[in-house]
Amino acid sequence: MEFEPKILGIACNWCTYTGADLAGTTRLKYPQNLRVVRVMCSSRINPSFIFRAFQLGADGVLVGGCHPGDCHYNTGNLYARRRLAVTKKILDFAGLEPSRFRVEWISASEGNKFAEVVKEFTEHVQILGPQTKFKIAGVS
Amino acid sequence: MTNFKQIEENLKKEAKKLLEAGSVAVVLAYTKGADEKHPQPFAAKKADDVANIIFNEYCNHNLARYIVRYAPGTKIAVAVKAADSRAVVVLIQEEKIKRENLILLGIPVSGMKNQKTGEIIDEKTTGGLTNPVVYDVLLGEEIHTGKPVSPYTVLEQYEKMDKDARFAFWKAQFDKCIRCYACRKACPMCYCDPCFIDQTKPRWADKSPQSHGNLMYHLTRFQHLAGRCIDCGECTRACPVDIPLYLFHKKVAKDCEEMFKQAAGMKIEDKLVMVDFRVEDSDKILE
Amino acid sequence: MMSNNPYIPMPVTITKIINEVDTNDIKTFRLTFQNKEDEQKFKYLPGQFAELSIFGKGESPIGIASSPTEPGYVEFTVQKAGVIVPGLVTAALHDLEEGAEIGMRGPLGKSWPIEFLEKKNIVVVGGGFAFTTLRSLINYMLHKDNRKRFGEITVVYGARNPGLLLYKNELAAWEKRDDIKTNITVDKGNESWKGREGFVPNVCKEVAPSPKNTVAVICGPPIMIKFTLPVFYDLKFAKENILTSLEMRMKCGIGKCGRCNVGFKYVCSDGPVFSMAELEELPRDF
Amino acid sequence: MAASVLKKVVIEKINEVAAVLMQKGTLIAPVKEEAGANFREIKDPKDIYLDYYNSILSPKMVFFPQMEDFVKYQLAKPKADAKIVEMNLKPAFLFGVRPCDVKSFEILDKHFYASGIIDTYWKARRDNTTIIGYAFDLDKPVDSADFYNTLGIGAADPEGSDIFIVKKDKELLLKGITKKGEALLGELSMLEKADAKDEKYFTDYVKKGKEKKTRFMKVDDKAVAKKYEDIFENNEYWTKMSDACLSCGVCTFVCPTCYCFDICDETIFGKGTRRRIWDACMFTDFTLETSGHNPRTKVSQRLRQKVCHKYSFSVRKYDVISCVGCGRCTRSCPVNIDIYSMVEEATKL
Repeated sequence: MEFEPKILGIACNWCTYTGADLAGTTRLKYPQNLRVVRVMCSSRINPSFIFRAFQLGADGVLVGGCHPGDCHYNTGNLYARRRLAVTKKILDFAGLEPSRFRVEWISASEGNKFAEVVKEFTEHVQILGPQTKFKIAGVS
Repeated sequence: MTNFKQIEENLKKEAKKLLEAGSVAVVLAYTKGADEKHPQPFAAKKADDVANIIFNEYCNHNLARYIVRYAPGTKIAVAVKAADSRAVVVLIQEEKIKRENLILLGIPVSGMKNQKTGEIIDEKTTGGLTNPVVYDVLLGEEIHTGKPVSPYTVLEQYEKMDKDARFAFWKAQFDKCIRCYACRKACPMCYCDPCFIDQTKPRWADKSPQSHGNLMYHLTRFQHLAGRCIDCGECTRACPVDIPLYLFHKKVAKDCEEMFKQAAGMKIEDKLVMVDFRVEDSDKILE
Repeated sequence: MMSNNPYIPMPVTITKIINEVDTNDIKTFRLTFQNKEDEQKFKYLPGQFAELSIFGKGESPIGIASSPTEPGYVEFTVQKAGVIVPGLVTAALHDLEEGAEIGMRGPLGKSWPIEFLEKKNIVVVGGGFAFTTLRSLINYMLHKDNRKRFGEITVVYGARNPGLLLYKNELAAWEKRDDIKTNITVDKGNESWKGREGFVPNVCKEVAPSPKNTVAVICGPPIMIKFTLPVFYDLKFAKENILTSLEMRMKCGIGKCGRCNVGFKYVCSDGPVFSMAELEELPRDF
Repeated sequence: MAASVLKKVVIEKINEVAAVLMQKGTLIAPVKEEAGANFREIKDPKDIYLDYYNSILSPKMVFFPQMEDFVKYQLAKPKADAKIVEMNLKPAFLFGVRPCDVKSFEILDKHFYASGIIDTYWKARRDNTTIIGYAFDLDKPVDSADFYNTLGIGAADPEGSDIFIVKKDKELLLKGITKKGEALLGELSMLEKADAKDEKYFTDYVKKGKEKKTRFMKVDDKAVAKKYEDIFENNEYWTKMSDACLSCGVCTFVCPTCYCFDICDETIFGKGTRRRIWDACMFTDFTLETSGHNPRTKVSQRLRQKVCHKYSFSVRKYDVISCVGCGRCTRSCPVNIDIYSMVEEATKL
């Protein structure tokens, strides 16, 4: 059986989540491996969410936020950019493939981009294979 | 090499002056523990206490750790080595303490030794610096060894490792952890109450010392210290099971320096990189 | 060997839940045993406590509110805790419905010293939510088999407002009896409140029980204790004759885990009931 | 003692002894690790590291592991499915324990075993374990942190062990101290019979062990307990002692007589374990009540609890100072706080 990765999406309410909605209403096809959690802003994402997601069995984590400059709260995603960049470096130095974690800026009108990104990321994680390093033993 | 006797003399003299004049409530320095080779951080509160102050090559403890223990507004004099002074700078930036309430007694050091092994550990504990970055009084001559050492050269061998090997290395290291939390308690930057790991709602990680809880604890701590760690190496020195935490902290510090063009705790006017942003930050940092 | 394991809870079922107060954050849970032998082993006296256990959340030490004279079940009155520190177990308990199964370990700790109280007059002073083990004591003493073993019983019980009084039906029943003097007070009444208004210490002063052959049993929030104790000292109560129940963070409940250690005592196994004389011997570290 | 069994074996052959013990049950012995020696279950006899001074973590972890599972459960409605975790009760052999640590087991016995409710886990492990003590090497200097003499313990005291070992050049002399130990010695066929010279060597060694000097002060249990009761509210002393203390848990985790624990439920996706884990009175939230009240918010109060518990409360409750002078807390303390100096200073007050 082909490996079906589990991917956690954390999407900002104002852009990426709406973009995902748009992708849905315009009937764009994208892999069903993504499970989305909505947050009010990408800067609400505690980096521990990402560590925890990998521990609880995520094979990839995709964070979506507004394009820099377009944040609903003006500067939230600019803080998030720095913060999540560090998270990525930490994952890398800890020995996890950093490409399992991706941050993308997707606006409310970019339903296409959303579908594209999810498709491409899912394929990428599929190639990487199951994530076992952080996963807690016994978690299915 | 630092003239330790000279510094001890000067430290005593300054501490005495400050305490007698009543310009500070406490002088944070060192005293002897079980013996001279095992010094202990010391809070001198009376002029009489000054006689107990010592300074030698084993006085590695970061005294900035103790500043947050005193009520806001307390006038404190602190003996600061390079790393301690950087920690003080971060504490000032984070508004845990006001510059005007501090008198910094700077100590230029080189030739500090590990108490257990006797090995010289300058590069591990001072981030490549010999002189404090900020001080009111300097208790010796500034030391200029010529070529500045990069604090990050030790990282090379770990950066070269392939990912699986690196993961195996860290897993083995974190598995040793007994969760005594000496690392966070020794860290001058770890002052949260409660610490995220002690929270029950949400519970970020298990309290029991197992692989996954340990990994979560340490990785989150690395993230929380990003752009704040001043590379004093106290976490590693405090660790009873010798986990080389300083390597990871150094790596994060190095990445922060590369990405945001600023090292932690160098200038009081700087803003901490994690509570700051530039519109022109590149998305490349996320790749 | 494992059957004697003191750390394993016995299964019990919640058969009744009573919402005690207007604010909905204090409920009484009636627990019945699932195993007959557990019920036979569970011999308790007023003042003891048990660890209520919910898997996934943890355990919480709660004073037993029912009296051993009510067979077949055990009752606990539990406040949903956690304004400052999240109280996982009490919150989970409050979310449960009748019929749910939880665990219980106990009975634990020392009870109110029944033998010491016999043939004496008893003054029971309670404040707010801390009335639970006192209710157990009162119901125990009022039981027809026991009543003649004790002298006069006087109760002073106060809450911040009428809505926060626990066990309202029982309080009303006690007021009707002539073998117990009940003084219910609230800090501040409302339109429908016909009873007394005033703080517990002041009411104690008014009631002014005689210290002769009398024991005071006091339980309440620290602030109430602080002002009530001087009243009893002024009335010339001896320290041995003032009893209270101490609170301390607990885990194991059997004097092993070291958490509730105060001086050479463990609050869980040497207490929680102490006389003021005993407390004075302990270091001020609780 | 003269009539008891004495056997000997050359050090190289300790592997064979180990192999037999591993067949009989679980063998726990010091193993060399990065930071120093520690007691671990032996999988390969070659791992046994007898050239150690003392372990970093105390051998109490054999009877009182840092993590002990009580119940495994699967959350479900209306009731959780729970199973008691049965202990693995193979006979165990604890090999190479220093005399001061052997003494710590007796102290913890008083707490877990001989008073109040019996801790089934401690008891079961204690009953199943044969303790093979090992004298300190008298030719090597004592560590400057040690002070077991102060607590009346010698460097080669065989009391408390089932079998006691002393080193004689390239040989180990093994003496059966209890019936259990003697029986075990009888079962180990590779051991050679010791001669009268060896007997004398053993007896002399034990005697010489008494003379091996660690730091020493005269401590009277009752007097020091009373002293600490008297100075309990001496804030000047406690503040001075705790000025450097970081309030981490190292000293309590490495201590052979610290027994505080926490019981916690750890659940992932509805599957979890109720277990006890070590806890430390030095942690801020140790006494934090749900009401928000915390009787020990200051470092000085927490350090006071630790020291008084060992040197005062324990004397009053169990009639013994619960400290064996192994020096672990002093060696591991990140800021070199020394409990010996603290007690010394207190007695001067």
